[in-house]
Amino acid sequence: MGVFDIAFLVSALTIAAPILMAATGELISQRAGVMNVGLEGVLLAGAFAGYLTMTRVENQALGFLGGIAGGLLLAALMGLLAIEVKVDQIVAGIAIGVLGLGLTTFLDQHFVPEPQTFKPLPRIEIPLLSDIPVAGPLLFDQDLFIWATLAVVGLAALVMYRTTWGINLAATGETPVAADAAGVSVRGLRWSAVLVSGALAGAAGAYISIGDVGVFREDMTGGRGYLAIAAVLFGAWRLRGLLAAVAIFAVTDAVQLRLQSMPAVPGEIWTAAAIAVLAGLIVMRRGLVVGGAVLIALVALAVVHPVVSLPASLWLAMPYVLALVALAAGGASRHRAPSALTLPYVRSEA
Amino acid sequence: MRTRLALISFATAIPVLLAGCGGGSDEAAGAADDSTTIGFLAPAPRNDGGFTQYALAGVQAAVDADPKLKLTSIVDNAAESQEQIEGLQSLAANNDVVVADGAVLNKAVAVVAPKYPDTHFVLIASDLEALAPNVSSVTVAVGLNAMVAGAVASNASKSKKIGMIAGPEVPSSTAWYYGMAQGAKIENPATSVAQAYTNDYNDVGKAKQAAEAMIANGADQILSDLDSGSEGIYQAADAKAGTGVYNVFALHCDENPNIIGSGVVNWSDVLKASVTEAAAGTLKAGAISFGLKSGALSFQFCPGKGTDEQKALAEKITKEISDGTVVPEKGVLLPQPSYAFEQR
Amino acid sequence: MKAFAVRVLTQLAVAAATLLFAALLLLAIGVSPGDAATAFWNGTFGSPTNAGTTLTQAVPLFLVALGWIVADKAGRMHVGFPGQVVIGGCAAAAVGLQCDGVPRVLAIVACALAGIAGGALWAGIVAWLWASRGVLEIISSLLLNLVALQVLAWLVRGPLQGSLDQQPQSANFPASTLWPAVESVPGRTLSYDVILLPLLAAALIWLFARTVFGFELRAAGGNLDAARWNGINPVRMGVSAIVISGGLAGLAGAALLFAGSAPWLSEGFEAGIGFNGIAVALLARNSPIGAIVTAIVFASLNVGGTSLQALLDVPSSLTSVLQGAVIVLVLVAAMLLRRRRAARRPAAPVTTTPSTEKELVA
Amino acid sequence: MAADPGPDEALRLSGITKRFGAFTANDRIDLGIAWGEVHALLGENGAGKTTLMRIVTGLYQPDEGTMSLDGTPVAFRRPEQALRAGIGMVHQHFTLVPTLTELENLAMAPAAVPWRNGRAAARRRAAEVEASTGLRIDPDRLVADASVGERQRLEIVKLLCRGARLLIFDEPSASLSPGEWDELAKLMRRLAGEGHAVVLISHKLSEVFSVADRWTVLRGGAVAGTGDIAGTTPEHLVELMVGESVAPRRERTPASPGAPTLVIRDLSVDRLAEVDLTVHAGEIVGVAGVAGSGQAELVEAVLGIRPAAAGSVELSGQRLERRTPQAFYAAGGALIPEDRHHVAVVGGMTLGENINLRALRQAPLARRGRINLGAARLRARRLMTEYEVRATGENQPMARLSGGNQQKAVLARELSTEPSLVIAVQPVRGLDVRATEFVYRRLTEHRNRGGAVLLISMDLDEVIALSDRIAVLAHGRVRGVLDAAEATRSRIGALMTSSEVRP
Repeated sequence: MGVFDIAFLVSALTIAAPILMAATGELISQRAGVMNVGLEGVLLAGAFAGYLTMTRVENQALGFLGGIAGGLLLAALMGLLAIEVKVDQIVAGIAIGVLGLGLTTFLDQHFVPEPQTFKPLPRIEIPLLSDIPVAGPLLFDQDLFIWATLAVVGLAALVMYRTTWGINLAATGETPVAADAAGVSVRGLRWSAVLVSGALAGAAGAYISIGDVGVFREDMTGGRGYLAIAAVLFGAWRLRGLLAAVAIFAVTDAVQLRLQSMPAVPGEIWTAAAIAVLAGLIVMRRGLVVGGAVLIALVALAVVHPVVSLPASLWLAMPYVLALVALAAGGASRHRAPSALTLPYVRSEA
Repeated sequence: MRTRLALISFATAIPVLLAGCGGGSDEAAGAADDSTTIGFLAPAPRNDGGFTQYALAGVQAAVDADPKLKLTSIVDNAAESQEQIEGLQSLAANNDVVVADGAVLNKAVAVVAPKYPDTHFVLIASDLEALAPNVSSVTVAVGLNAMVAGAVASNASKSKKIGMIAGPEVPSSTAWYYGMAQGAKIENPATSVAQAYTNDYNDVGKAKQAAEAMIANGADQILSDLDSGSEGIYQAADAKAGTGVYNVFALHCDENPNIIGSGVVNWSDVLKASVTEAAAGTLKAGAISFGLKSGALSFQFCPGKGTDEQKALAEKITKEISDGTVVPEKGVLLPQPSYAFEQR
Repeated sequence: MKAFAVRVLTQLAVAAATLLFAALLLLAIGVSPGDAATAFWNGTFGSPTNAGTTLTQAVPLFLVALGWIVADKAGRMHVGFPGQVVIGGCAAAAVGLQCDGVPRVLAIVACALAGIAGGALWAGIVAWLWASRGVLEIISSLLLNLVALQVLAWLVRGPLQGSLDQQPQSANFPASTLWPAVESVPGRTLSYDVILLPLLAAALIWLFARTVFGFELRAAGGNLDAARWNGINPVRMGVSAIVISGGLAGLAGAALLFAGSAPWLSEGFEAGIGFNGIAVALLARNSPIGAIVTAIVFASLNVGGTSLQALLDVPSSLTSVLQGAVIVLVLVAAMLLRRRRAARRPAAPVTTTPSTEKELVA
Repeated sequence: MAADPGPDEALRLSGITKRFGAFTANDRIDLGIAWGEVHALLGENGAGKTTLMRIVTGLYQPDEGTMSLDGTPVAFRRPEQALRAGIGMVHQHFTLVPTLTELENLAMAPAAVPWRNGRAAARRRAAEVEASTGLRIDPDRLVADASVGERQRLEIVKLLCRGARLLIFDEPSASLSPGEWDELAKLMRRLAGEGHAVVLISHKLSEVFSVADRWTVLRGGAVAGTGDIAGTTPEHLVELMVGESVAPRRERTPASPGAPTLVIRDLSVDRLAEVDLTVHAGEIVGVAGVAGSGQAELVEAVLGIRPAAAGSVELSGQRLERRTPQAFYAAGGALIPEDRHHVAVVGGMTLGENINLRALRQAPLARRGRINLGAARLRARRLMTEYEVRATGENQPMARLSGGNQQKAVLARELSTEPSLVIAVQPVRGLDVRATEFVYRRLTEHRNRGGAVLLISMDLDEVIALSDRIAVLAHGRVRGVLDAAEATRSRIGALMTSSEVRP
């Protein structure tokens, strides 16, 4: 099967899970009107707090709880700055990012001078089901966090789109005056959204450290927080868009890792890209000229199948370039930020 | 406007206040007795479980061995050139010997060293740029070790596909790849060698995914030119029976049962020797490369690992490289300076 | 008079809190706060050499801050400064490396212009996506930052690779391209580009207050629809603002490379000034004059942090904790002061418009 | 002083005082409102109506005085408490979330736990409200897609669903067409008939007299008078509001139309179809029609904001080929737009900059891209005096000015350039009596000086009172053009509802 085999899909899923978990939290927070650009710092806080807990009690459940607590702590600081003191959210976010990196590194050197390694989360093989070809290993031989991520996303969808709380949340980020007039506490809702995002980012961070690999290294989140924010924005503040964005990032990342260890770009990559562009054109029905030209070029490449290898940085840039192309092709109407995003709410103006 | 002024005055107040609180403290460099002080600067974190940590351990060993040596300051995480220059300058102004741990520091050392002629700089890199009477660049020819590792891995591979995973794509990493490729070719011309870069010596997750990808592509022997990132490769190997893992710099046999061996570099000895000589003023300016002959490099198997055939193969190739029968190809050795080069 | 006293007291309280926090952290790792303060002062302003370094490092931060101010006045909130700094620096480096033997003035101008052009071009993508495809500038600029980093990674390994030992670095720039420095400062650490601080601040103030272009820019930023209904083309204004801000960031990239003491291109030369520049502008409340001071404070935090490490073995992580804490505390102080002022003002008939709300956060 | 509303008293305010610093917004106000009545609260802008209503709805706490509801003393510290007690307010700026559906706006509720879905309950309550009041909403439509009238209806339904018994309407007609107002008036009467209490805040005396039972006038933060509608006259109320008797509107001088200034031929834009319209120098042409008949399209097409599908526009003899706002203003056009906040003023800039928004960008105030600040300041000050804009200075931020003063500043900007054509859309929306009178006077003066005015309004009285000729717009077409002499409410109304095209 070459590039696109089961291991590839599993790998994409593993890359996607923590980003998706953190991005879902950020989405909830942004829908309430609070943008935390320091998500990277919150992830790190979760990663370190989880690891620190593990070095003390060596229990993965407690480790994850510790991670969640760490995420909550930094998120609470963000909430304090954004909701109570009402400072500029972007600067506050930058500060949170700097603090997250500095604090975790400092505390790591201070409290855990000798790096320790733990067993990562075990994969849970569901008997019989995991023997199904393709779907088996993909779906029924994963660690618990993958399942938890799916559950959280499903739950988030239910809560955001099927409950009164979800309505209140959307109103708080869009027209806080209206929420306030309806007796909904803008402050309370923003706090809970920020804390939820902190808890989810904390859990995602804990997965990056103790869940996936069982160690902690400074700055080990490697920009996943920024990817999560990009996914929220790219996904047009909708859960569906978010899933699509994370899928793009994870799949291209997995492809990129795979291709690096191949001598040349295999033909199926061009075929797959052509199919993706075709699908995009059919869904969006826009950008036909440019899209068509790209499509023809890709088909030609798939047929000719030249022996080329591209520099690693080009592959590393691929997810973002693809996201940009998708945005440009998608056009204006598809994304609109919550009107009150990053705006503090001051009641007397109502 | 008023708030703005207030803010400005407040902001300016910080450094003033900070300065005001000080005073009455003696200078750090005031301990000017007959001891030799050492400063250490690295672009990576000091506990990276690899390159930096080993070098630091080497410096510490030198300090422990000689009571007159003192390690005063460590500046780590100096990722940016400007910061590196400032760090080197601060260290050079207050120390007799400055260890610059990493090839990316070459240009920064070239800028700073001429300004501090009384300080001796030990640059851990095979350097061509920082030529100055007070700079010695010290390195090891890891590519030679890689040739042995490549031959062993090729022999151990059932699929005849082996691979190397490194952090950023820099000469010291590509040397491992080229060495492995040459060594594998000697053992079996059919063996192919793959390379992958995670761009980060310490990103465990990325390393794990890269290794998983490599294994999925058929590779069953993987060399990890990573620091703490190696953990990810162990885990990928755990998931696929029969995958052999090779480390660099040191033996990590107890970290994972899949580890076959390591291209060991005796950093401690290299650093200890360099620092001690530098402190004594006997370290020559120019470039010094430690090779297989000096004992600084060796391929070592983990206890109970490696077949007799592989062990014999390793010995044979080590000998052939040392006596010049096998000539390293392009990329295996780091570029050599045309001046004051010493092979140990 | 009483209000003034309160303000001073608030400032002192925040400064004291920052110092207390710093002192506690330092004590926790066994470093005397007094020594630290001395080391910090010596490393930043204690000698002409170090003061020169600090001031020179403030310039790129300040340029990025100005870029933010221009874009923000036009109502365009993009965060693409890291990418524009990187691409501007790459373009300047590409030109600079070819300038061996070119007369000094010409070479310097060429490099600066290349930096501006590079940054403006990269920002131009953001502007184009916004103007013709309706892509929010904050999204596209965020993604382009990540792309720019990979472009840099590729350049220093490929076309611009020029380090003799194959490191991902360019060759050193020819001496003729380096920006002149004040000779009387030992170590020539004070680059003449510090005159950009007052010069550009004044130019920007003049632009906004005294020119039709600046006026139209502010109008488009204040209320896009009102500007359009009054014959101002807000798209043109938005595009111009984004491109100008990109040009300023690109110039910052060139300044990082040609005015500092590290005259070569390497990965990570951007060193976070793209985002820190935004923080500088926001803490200075979008005032160009305020940005000068804030940029110097930020630069001193960086430079002082390195000297704390080198002299007292304070870990780098601690200095970034201190940086974060300073930002947080200054933010809180600014907000408290503003709120006091708002509380003292008698309530005027308030009409809520989106622009007043924006004013509050800006 | 306050008339006793009797045993059915709903809300009683006694001695309510509210100060902001040295400024007293409400000064010992006594007011009683009864169940089953429509109570009109009148006063000029700044008379203290808004502050008083904010106290009643719990946004502000009074410095002195007490409130009682149904005879029990109450004190609201938060809006939620007032709402729970049954007091709800329909704001001028609706408190709806445009990105949600109407049903979701109803379902929004405090203290919701993340596992409860209030949509079904909201649907049920909406059905109950519909059954009792006949108010119908479209539950699954996005609020963004609803018209202004529909949004207002939703706002009322929302309050009723939450159990509001005392409803306060803050200038509800400001955004409504006459037809929609008539419906709202009927609804207010019906609500009162069912025992609710209704408070109507309004500037328009015709509305007050058509719907209210009792009235209270505020002036300068204090109660100037209160009583039954039956026992008063509009003149008396105006006197109480303004504090002096306002000179009756001057007699209209007959128009002396000159050459055609604005000639619109065959203009088709979106739902606007084949509009022919000519405005001559020295006349005011009114465009009457219910909201959404194509007025916005007409203005935006002439200005060049909205591209037209077909047709031509000629201004001062120049044919506007590529229509842009720049070309419109260059040809001598001026515009007083309907939506001040969004398209006329830049709230974050100063008053002076707003007055000079266009003049500042060309000679004589600017030469070669540079602005002459001194001259700009002088011009702004001169116009502030001339147009009676009350502010602390030309550097006061526009957003801090009252609505009336903002409109005067816009008027100053648009009329000071001596344009050949002024397009005025709902120019007195939200203004008090005195400011309204000022705007009418200025427009009439402009006409008398030989300028052309295109007055677009949904207020029939306004159109009839000011216009020399009246074009009736319905469903995107001009249904007829009447002379002022032959224009009556009924004739215009007939044209508005007609479906055939008349020449």
